[in-house]
Amino acid sequence: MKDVMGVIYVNDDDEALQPLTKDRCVASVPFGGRYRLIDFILSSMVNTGIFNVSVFTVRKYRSLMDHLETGKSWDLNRKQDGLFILPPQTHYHSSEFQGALQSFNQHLDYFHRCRQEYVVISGSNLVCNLDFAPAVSFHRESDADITILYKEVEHPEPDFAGCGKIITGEGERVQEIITASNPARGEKAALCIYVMRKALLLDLIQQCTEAGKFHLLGDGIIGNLQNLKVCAFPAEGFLSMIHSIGLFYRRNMDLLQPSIWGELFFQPGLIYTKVKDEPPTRYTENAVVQNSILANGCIIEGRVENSVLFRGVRVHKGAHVKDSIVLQRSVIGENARVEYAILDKEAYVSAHKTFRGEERKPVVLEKRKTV
Amino acid sequence: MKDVMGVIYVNDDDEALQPLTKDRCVASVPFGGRYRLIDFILSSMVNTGIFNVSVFTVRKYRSLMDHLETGKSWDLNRKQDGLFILPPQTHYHSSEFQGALQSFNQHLDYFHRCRQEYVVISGSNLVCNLDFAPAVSFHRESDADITILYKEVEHPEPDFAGCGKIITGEGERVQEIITASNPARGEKAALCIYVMRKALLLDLIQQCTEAGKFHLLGDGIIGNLQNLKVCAFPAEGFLSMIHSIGLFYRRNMDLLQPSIWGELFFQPGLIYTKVKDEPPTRYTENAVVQNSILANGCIIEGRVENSVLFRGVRVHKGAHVKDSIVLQRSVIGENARVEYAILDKEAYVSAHKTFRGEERKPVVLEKRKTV
Amino acid sequence: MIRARDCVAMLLAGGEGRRLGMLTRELAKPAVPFGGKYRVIDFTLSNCTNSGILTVGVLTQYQPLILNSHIGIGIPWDLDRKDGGVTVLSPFVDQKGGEWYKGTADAIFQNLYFIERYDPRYVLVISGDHIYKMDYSRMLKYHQEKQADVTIAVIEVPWAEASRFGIMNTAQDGRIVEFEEKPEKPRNNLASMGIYIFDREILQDHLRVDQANPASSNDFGKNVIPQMLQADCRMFAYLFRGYWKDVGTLESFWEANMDLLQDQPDLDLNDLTWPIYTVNPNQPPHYIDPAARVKRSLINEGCMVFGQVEHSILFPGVQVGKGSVLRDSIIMSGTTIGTDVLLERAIIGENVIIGNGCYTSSPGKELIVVRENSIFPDNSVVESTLNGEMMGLRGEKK
Amino acid sequence: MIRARDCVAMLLAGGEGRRLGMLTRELAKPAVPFGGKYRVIDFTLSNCTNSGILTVGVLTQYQPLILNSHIGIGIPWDLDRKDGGVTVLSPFVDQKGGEWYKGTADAIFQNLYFIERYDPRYVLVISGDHIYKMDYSRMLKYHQEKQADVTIAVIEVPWAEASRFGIMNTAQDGRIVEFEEKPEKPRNNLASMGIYIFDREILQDHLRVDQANPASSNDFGKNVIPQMLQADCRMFAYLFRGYWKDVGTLESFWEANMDLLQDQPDLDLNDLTWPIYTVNPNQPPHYIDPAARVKRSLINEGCMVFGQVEHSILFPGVQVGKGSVLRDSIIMSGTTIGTDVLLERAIIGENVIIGNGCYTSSPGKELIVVRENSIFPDNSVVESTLNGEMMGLRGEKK
Repeated sequence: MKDVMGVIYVNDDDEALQPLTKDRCVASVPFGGRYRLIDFILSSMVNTGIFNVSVFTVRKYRSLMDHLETGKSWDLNRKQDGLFILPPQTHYHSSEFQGALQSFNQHLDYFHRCRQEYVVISGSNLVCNLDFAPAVSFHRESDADITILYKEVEHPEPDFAGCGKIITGEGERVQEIITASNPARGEKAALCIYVMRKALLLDLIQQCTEAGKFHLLGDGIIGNLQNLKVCAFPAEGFLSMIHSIGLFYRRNMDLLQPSIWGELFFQPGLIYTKVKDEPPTRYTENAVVQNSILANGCIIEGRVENSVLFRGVRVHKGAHVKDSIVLQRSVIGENARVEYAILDKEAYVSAHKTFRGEERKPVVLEKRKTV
Repeated sequence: MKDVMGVIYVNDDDEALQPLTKDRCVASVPFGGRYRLIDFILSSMVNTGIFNVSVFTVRKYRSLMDHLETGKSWDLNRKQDGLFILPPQTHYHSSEFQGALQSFNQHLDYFHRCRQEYVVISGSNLVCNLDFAPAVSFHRESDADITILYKEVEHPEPDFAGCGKIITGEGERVQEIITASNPARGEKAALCIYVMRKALLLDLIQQCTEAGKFHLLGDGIIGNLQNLKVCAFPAEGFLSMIHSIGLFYRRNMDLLQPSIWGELFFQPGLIYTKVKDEPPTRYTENAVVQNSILANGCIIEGRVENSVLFRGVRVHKGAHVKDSIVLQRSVIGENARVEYAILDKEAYVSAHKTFRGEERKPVVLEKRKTV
Repeated sequence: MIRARDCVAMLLAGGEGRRLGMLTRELAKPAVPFGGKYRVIDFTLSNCTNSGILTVGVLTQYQPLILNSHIGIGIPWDLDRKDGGVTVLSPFVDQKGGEWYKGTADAIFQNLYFIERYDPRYVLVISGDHIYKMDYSRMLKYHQEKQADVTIAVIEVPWAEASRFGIMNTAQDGRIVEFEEKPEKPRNNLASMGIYIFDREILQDHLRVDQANPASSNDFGKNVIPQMLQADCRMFAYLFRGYWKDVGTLESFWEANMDLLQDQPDLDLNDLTWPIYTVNPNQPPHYIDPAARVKRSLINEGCMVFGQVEHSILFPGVQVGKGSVLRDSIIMSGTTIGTDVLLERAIIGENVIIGNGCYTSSPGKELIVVRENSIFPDNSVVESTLNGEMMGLRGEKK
Repeated sequence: MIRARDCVAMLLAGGEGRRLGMLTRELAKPAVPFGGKYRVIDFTLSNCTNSGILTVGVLTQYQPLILNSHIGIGIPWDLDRKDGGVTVLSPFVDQKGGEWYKGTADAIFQNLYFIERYDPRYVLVISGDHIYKMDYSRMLKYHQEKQADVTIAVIEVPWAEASRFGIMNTAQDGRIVEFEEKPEKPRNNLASMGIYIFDREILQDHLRVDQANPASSNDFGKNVIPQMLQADCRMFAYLFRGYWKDVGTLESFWEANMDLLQDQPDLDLNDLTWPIYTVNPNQPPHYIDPAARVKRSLINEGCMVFGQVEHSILFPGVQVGKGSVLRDSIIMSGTTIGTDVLLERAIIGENVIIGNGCYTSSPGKELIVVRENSIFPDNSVVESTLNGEMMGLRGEKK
């Protein structure tokens, strides 16, 4: 994998995950008790042996930079190669940003400096644990210009709505990509993950930006389906693209199934994240916890059911947290009740208060807000 | 110094140092063969024992972030306290940024979180090597609300033009600060360095921003000269504020005096910067070097006189560099001639070419440009 | 903040800790895992950082590999410093040949060159096998105020236990007038915690005198402190109030772990003003099954609990099968416990596999201690994998 | 890129290096300063990084303190890795007592547990006292292509010198048929560079056989390699072309330094594709006075040169006074040379003070070697501070 570099770009709009994206970009949204969304794709790249990874940012990327630091947590604090965070050179106002190719075009220097021949390009809102080696091997052997990773859809949930449905012909050659569709069960959903030569990427950047087009999939790939050999390759395992609060909620809840917990976090490699100095979670005499996952640093004096607790959450006596996702350092006061809810970081549910949503419509308590 | 924190802010406009500030802020302008301007004030703070330092940025701060990284080079990569780079929360268009208090006001959280009682605030364009301990002691003992550091002007150069001239009364109490003046020899030039309690700074931020005023010196301090006890304290040693290409050139040239070299880089403490893996500078058979300072990684085959060479500069056979400042990895081709010039990073003077300015008007070759 | 060169800490981490039995078979005692996440030495190292003592020499010679790789250059404790920081000091061969450390005082003597490099005014000597939180900067302030030559931290122990400790008899002003090692009839209940602050020059002088004495066993408690008392040094006792535990025996090691499980523990690991640092593992949040029941316990990340865990501590990556019951036990990293297992008062080492239906059977209340990588087939009795004497269950104290 | 577990490097850095005289009085040989900035071991460590061999055990026992603090957790060489990275392996005490390494093979044998931890297919054995740049991944590829059990790197030496080396006699295909240690009449000029790649299992087996042999001195060159040849292992010679120098003697140490001063040096330190990493000092750019004259020299940061420096190497922070002349000399960090000093063929240790008007006077061409912290009063003769035998000026080779 010495000759493969990784590129992570912004493939989704912040708006879909409001209010979780009020102060952070999608890549930086917390997930799974102690991770951020970007951890999954970044760890997948590192576990595959890709040690040159760039993260192209657009807006609200400060928390992402705080999270990634020098890449140490992913072993990417390297003298040669390593992690590169590439912010926009100008600040984009709402309508100015039109696609990943615009970001790439601002950092051509970076691409020229890299010694790798191939590039794996991925969006930043994927929850996955992938080994890219088979896709890269397939790409080389099939003599494809571009390889698109796809997921054969297993359930009717809208994880891949709007990603594009791939129609393939012989030898997995892509014949058509239909973007305005929600791929149905058994169909192939495009994953915003592409393998190509760096040289081709540079060509696409030049060709598209000169024409004032900036969308990687729409302009760069679909626009060249006739000229280039584009192939498809299947990705395996638990996989989602988080583009709504509903999906955010349900994919977190999926982690309460031990088989998914074991698959997502351990297979094929570990998911890395920035570590924190938290003691193990402490259960007191009156704690009752069932069907939940809990990160370190929590103190549980009350009842927790079917929930995901991030680091340092405090559940006081008599409190009851049910079917909820509680982010870092939030506090649930004595005898308070939280149900079908997402509490953002350092939220506070006062004693005896109730904060409740509905199963299909979980309610969100914003960062540092109190009820 | 456990109870003192450091705050570095943008006290000068990028425009004055064009074209060196085309892609970087003033704090990030290279100086003295291997440093950036910010290294001087940052090292001064660390050597004084201040281990919580924040750097407020406004524009073009990417190269500054690359330089500072996690603060490791200054021993500020700490779990508690350490280095904080605080970029603006919104992007400023040219006229929107009106002063440091605007920056501070966007990061009140940071100030509240810090446990330190006192704050040393400084601009970011100073070339100096200061121990702040005497000023802090003076501040505590004199019971001042604010202590301003000043330099007694020694020469008629405009290092402190526009900084403000301080008129003091009894006990170094400041009576007046005249901003629209170039302090003359023997007068007291204000240095953009202030000592005060954090609580008072927070008061000033609130008071001024509520009134729509954002200038730290003009609004925060001069505006309160009557209500507060503002005192002045002298700074010692080689000291300049780099706010023009002319000053940039002449203060670099000053380093060719061994006494200034020894004072600025070693007394009272070492100036730290990001280290690089460069071998020692190699002089070949035909090298002739006189009255110059050279960083590591250079290969000298030609002639260098009265010049400052940054890391990795290459002077080819027959080339002659005279009265010039050559930044990182620039190349002077065979038999080329460079005189009264500033070559920005990776500039290239082709073989047999001449690039020449005048003593009072050095010419600048921009980053990566070729003549 | 104390400047690096005011005070240098010398942390004695050489203890072989035979009394901790197989826990220390491959580890130096200070490297023994503790509290679901830490190693014993993390407490003293974190105390140094939190006290602003940023130059620490760690003296070690017994099985130092885990300790060396645990400490590294000190990053977890914020002790990776340009000036000072943490340095592991092992014995080495020089042109005169190699010499191992003979006693605690000899270990410091052999590393005087390290202390001298920083030219400190004071030397803090601490030991890596105690669990407590202490602000050494306050003790140093006391040392300065008393203009002491030596200050020894003491703690009030129950009178009934005083005869097991080194007891300091003090005058009104705190000056130590007498030191009694395990007195039969203690006249005082102020026990030495093995924490010393010395004026550097006095320490140097007395270490040299001690070295010159061939009869000396070169130990601080046995030799150097009595010698200093005899020489009429100004020695003061600094009274520490708070949680403190020597984890030198299996029983006390177990107790110190269990002390963390109180509803309001005396030693609060969640206190953000005095964090205990260690190397952080990377594991997902732990999972608690619908049928599981956990109370009065510490559970680290990466665990999967399908059974019942009561008054126990699980290190990262432990699996507890359905129908299993754990009580009063400590389970170290990576251990897998099958279904319908019963464990009581057990300390299980790393990466142990305990088959379905296994159980402990301790008629007395002896602790069961199982060494790392052990395997118990289904339905077997979980027994200690080393004999009683090696585990040192006697109440013996240093 | 080779994955961490494919190949583990074991770097032998235990050499006492008596032949380097006082340079190694306080340092292990691989820790000796070199080339104006580096330590000798930096070259092999950088070779590992640049070759993608990211798991390195450094075996050391002689005066390891400087080496330990130099290496730390490997940050300068990018060898601070989650998986693998660099680990310093010193001898230690375990429950059977402590044992020092007896020979090179014994050092590896005692650390087999370290190799096993990574379960590599190959083990690269290198030594920390050679100056060269070599891509070990190419040698590994050769080893794989030849399906060799053992591959030994060899270099062509001048025929006249061949009898000073261990010479490999090979068949057409590179297979080693015979190994002759310092043959009187060499039949070949392919000398062993002391760089070995072993299939791990074959290495383990042969180390165990070697340990069982009480007559063995547990050395690779003397015992293990001949034993493997005898056992008919598939052993191949890998021909290295490029600069390579054993700096085991003072003369060769000096020569290797001087080799860096050619206009087109054989070993290019400025080559960005194969950087040599080391701990970077923090010093300002060096200053060259109007009256100074510098040629064919390497000057590091922090130096101040007022005199004449010719064909010499200055480490950081060296001062050369007005009117002084340095020729063919190596001056280590922090040394101050007064005015009107004449130094020729001198190796001056760290922090030496040479007064005004001092001079070397070497009627023969003997190198002058001055140990660190020496002081020469004005107008004195600068002489070696240790005698000839300690410096080992004989041409002896390992």
